[in-house]
Amino acid sequence: MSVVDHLPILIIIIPLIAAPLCVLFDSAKVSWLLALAACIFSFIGSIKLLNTITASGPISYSLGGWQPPWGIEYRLDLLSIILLLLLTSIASLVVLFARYSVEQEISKNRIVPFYATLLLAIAGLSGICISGDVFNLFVFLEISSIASYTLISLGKDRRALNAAFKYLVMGTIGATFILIGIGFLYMQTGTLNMQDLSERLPSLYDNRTIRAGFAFLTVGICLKLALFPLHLWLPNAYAYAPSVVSAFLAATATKVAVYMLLRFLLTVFDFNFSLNTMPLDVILIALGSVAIVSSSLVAIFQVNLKRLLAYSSIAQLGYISLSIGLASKLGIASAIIHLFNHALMKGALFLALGAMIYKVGGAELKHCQGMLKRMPLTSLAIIIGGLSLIGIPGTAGFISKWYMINASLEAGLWPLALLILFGSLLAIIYVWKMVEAITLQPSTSTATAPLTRDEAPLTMLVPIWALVIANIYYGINTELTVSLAQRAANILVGGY
Amino acid sequence: MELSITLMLALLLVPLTVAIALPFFNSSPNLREAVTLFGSIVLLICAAMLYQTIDFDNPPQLILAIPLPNYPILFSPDPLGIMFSLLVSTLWPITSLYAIGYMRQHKELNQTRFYCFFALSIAVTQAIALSGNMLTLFIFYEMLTLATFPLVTHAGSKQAKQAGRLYLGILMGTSIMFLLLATIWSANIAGTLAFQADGIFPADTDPFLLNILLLLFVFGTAKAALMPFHRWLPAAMVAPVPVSALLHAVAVVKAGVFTLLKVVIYLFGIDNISLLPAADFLAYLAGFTIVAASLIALKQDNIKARLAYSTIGQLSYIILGAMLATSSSIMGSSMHIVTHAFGKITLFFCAGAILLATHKTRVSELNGIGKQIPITLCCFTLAALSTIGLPPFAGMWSKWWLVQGTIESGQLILTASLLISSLLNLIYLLEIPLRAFFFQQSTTPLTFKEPLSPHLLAIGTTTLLCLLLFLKPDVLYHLINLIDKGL
Amino acid sequence: MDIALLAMLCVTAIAAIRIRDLFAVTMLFGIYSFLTATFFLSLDAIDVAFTEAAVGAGITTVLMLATLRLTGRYERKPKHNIFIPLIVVSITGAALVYGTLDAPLLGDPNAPAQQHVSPRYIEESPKEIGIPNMVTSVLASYRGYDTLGETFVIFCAGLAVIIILGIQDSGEVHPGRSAIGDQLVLRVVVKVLLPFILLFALYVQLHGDYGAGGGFQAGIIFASGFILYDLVFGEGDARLIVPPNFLKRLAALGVLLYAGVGLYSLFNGKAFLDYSALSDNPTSAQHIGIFLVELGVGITVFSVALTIFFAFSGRAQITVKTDRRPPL
Amino acid sequence: MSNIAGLFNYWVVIFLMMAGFFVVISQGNLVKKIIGLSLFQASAFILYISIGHVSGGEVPIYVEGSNLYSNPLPHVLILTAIVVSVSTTAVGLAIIIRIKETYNTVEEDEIQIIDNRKDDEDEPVEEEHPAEQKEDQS
Repeated sequence: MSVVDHLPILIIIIPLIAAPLCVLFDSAKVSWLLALAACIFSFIGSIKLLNTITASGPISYSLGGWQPPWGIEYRLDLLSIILLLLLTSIASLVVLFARYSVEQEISKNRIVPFYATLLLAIAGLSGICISGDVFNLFVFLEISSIASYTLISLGKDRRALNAAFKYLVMGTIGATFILIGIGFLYMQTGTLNMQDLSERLPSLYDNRTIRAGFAFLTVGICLKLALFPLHLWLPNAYAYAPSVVSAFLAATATKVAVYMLLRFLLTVFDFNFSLNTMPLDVILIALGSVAIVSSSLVAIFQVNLKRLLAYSSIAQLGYISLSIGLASKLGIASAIIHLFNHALMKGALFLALGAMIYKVGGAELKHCQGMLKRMPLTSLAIIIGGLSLIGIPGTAGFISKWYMINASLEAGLWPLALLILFGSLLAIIYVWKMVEAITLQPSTSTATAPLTRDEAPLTMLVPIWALVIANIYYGINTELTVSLAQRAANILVGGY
Repeated sequence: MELSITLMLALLLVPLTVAIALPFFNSSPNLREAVTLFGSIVLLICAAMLYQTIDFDNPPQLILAIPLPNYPILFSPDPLGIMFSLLVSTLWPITSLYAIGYMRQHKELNQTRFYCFFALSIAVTQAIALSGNMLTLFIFYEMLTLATFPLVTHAGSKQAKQAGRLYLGILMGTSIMFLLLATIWSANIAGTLAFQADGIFPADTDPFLLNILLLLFVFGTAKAALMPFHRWLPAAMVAPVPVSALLHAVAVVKAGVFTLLKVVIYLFGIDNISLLPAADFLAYLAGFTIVAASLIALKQDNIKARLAYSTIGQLSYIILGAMLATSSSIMGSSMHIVTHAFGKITLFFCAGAILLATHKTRVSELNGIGKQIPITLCCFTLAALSTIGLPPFAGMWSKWWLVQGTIESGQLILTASLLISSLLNLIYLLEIPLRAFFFQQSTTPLTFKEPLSPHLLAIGTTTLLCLLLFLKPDVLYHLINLIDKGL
Repeated sequence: MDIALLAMLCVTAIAAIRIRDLFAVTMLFGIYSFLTATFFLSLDAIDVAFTEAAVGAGITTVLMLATLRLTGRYERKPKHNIFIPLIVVSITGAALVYGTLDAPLLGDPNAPAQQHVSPRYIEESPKEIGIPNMVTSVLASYRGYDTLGETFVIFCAGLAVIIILGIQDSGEVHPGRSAIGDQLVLRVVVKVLLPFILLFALYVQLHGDYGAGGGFQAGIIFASGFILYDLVFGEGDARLIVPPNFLKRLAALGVLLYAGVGLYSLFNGKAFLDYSALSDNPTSAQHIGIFLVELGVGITVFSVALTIFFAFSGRAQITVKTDRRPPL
Repeated sequence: MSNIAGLFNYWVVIFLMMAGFFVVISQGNLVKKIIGLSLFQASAFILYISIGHVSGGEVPIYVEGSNLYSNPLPHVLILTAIVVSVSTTAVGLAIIIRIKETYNTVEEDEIQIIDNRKDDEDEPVEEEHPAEQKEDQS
């Protein structure tokens, strides 16, 4: 076997191993380089894997050389690789960005463990996306969760601690629910391997244990996914965590939760059972709709921009779950598309805010005074990201909106189409609140910042603009996103 | 590459390049404005050449990108589009000329930003004019809103900010809420968005749905300022005069009605439209808007506000024509896009000139200023006549066809509304020169203060064009007939 | 027997809900863990019982007590009403009961879980792996990758505590001043006990293949030995023996050892963590592999457990300040 | 009847789980929340082990001659799960300690009140580390 055959495990294990190495070397600079190298390696690895998968179908890698279902299997299909690409690319950019931001926001003797923990979070999330074994998935879920709690608690504002604790309690409840769900499945099938499960479950769909297991898995995952009304942990967690952490988690963590949902609903169980036999589709649509409207409304009244974006994230997750609830190929596809695009937008926006915090010292409306003159590039990034969030044509957001509306029309549910558009209207309001604050000339009375041009360092601008450009690129050329998403959806709905 | 395609590309790129180039000339205003002028003239030449070279039987197709499978960003002009593009390209150099004079005398701030976004707006308008399918049209429709936003809020004052909110709120709100929905829905039904002479919807489409779609399209196109979505236009008048003149009398609003015409002719097909009750409803709504707007205009004391409401009325002429969807009414509408443009831009130029010379913005203050700025006011009078639709001015042709259209379709009430509004136009427009020339003014001494300046030149040109289009409307008719042939 | 145990469990749980004295509640939790462990024993889950006892009754309780020292012993009477929680809980409970309605009866040898995957472990592992303790085989070989993940969880917890609490370095310690006062008897007892504890730990570490035990349990016991020493012979003495910074690196080394085994087999052309790369004889290869990974687990668990203890106890001396440091 | 006997065990376990769950979501004191969480998880473990139990089966350690063992797999899973839960608990408790230091309370509602106070806007967490100063100096 050549190294290439081992890529599935390598892209997980390299970041994982990099973490203890950071601790061994115990130097901030080295840790940063290690983290960066590991993430970039995984990114390149996932690109290679993407090519293999698109060429020759799903990849299976049995760990320890034990054949599944006795051993643990790693299994990559299109959905996994989409997520992995997203994760690794964003991780690389975020780590690149982290250098100065971390030096400023995190006390000196914590930087090394910080990078180690960040690496563990990245590896954990990637591990979830690649694992073909439900219990292994649980283990990696816990790695990423514990890492995330820690990273969030590092925020300067003391509310970060409370937020982290809330998240810890909610997250652990969710994890335990998932554990119970897995237990029920195991009870009736005796296996933990996803494929094996998907073969054995259909004969058991009337079994009450299986149905209960299904319920617990769904609820548990929805807790992690921050689906309304289980979202209460999210806003403060994203608002008060260190900039880097907010950017990374906002762009990836909830997306991975969505991945888990799709994986369990459509692979472990199957499309008909999850979204037709079970009433889940209705529930998802209902909760999604509420999430869209309520969270967008709340977002409008935020003064802390990170909090504003956090609420908008909940709304976006509403869009995603709504599209899944449409229970159609197109719906699933649009969910995946939006999952991808939303990660790009939120990544760009949170990183831009991070740069703003680095220079101006805060991300509240009052800090925006004269941003445009002070940090033109960052401001422009925020504006474009915002437009993408609204769904202005020419940005990635527009593509998501197009497909979601198409899906709801195709399902004959035009009120949902209206609702989605109404959501965008609310988005206009809260995005424009940001944009106005940034572009507004500082009135002499409240001019806090000197209007000398004072742009963020290059290691910050590069990741920000990489994501901004991605936003525009995927708004114009959707070869990758749309076609991949549609193929992935076909596979999922068709079965593994 | 085929010449006409190259020219299309040029139409898009020339203003874009100007927009990108301008910031580098921030330091030297003269150079900056030279660039603008040069660019605008190049654009005019390209537009003219395109008109000369284009072959409408198989129009050139330029695909920029394919964001959505089988919905490309496609440019492929039709006679209507060429007409619109020509119109804008003709007026840009003139407006630039005017702007140079105006902005300098008025000592506006951030002039580079102003010219930059101005050029950008022109580029986007060109894109709208040349767009070959509804998706492209929608994309650039939105872009136009964004590109003009900084111009509306140019002053940066509190009032400007609120105007900006209204502007963005109504235009973007309606377009996302209705226009986008309508677009996606049509795509969903028809499977295509490409403009076709006989419409895209399959014959078996549920007529009820078509009615809904038509309503969505029309209300989604708030740029056409059909009531009740007209409030943004008067609000946008806080912008500097050149903006109000070219953008809010021509580019933006005409982009709105242009979109509607495109939708009516090439998405629905006029035969289908005439069957839809929604169309009649909208026609009457337009008729109502025409009269209502004229009445409101009558009560406006601020010159620009009065002109704005007059614009709202005039736009509804075009909507009316489109909704009646008879061949002559369509001809009238298409023509009115051009004729009204020349009239209205002149009027705005004059309003600006009055402001510059006398620092007066209210009609009631104008008593007796005729002796101070006679040339401006003469031009104003002529342009007003054209707008009202009297010979010997271009405005007459379009109104003629429109009235004929209403009569053909037997909607005499609408005919009446047209005539009434013309009467009202007469009153509220001519009040201004009347006051200026014949009312006596008490206080300040009456000195002639009208030195020859670029903006005066611009005013003269547009006024002449009004006259010219009456005497030699060949180009216009050529294109109009082509459209008519397409129906 | 079972019934009695279950009854006691229920009583403890209810008591834990009602009592407001957190110290008592913690103790109850310890008892609860012990009972659970006993129950596990009665269900033939000897390794789990061992671990639950060591962790639940041991580490967790100690940590909770250390926390209570800082946060205060009594809980305020909660104001907010308990109806919504009650509803949520009853719904969840109902769902669970519903789930069990079709469940195979307890101990049914024909239950699906007993039929599908596990038979392979039971029948083959003694031959394939060559060690009698099937739990160890599955833990360290068949599902060795899960255990690697588990080790990283521990490592992550260590990092987390270092990040959140920071950790007192060996410099600032108070030899002789003990947490529970100077008590000769205790000192003597501990002095005598300590070597045995550590020996027992080693035994558990190595004996994992044959009986209950393994790296995890061993690590905990080893650590608890030090903890005991630290408690009795005064805060910081243990820190002098194993300085925290060294512990940090030790933990890292433990994880690396485990992952290293995986990489070794990977670079020898086998799948990740495929022990057959370690030796030509398959069973001895498994032996080596399991020994190494268990060692890795042991080291990590030991050092992390100790780190956490140090961090908590180190924190214990810090009086709560109210003034705040200016923003960095 | 045998049915009830066979399932009774599960139901007790469920009761225990819910007891823990109830503590988590009903109690205001953070420490107690964590205790509840541990209870909840510990009870969930019993469920798993019950799944693996085989009546008359041996402890899953191979001895000559016997061929009926309890299922080792759930044991392995729970070993992992226990470790995960203790790690979570440790992190939770650590955070509680910091909360106590910065808010000077561990009662949820009091913390909420402090959080909502406007004047506390972006106030840094008090960073209290003997170790820190040492390392900063060296």
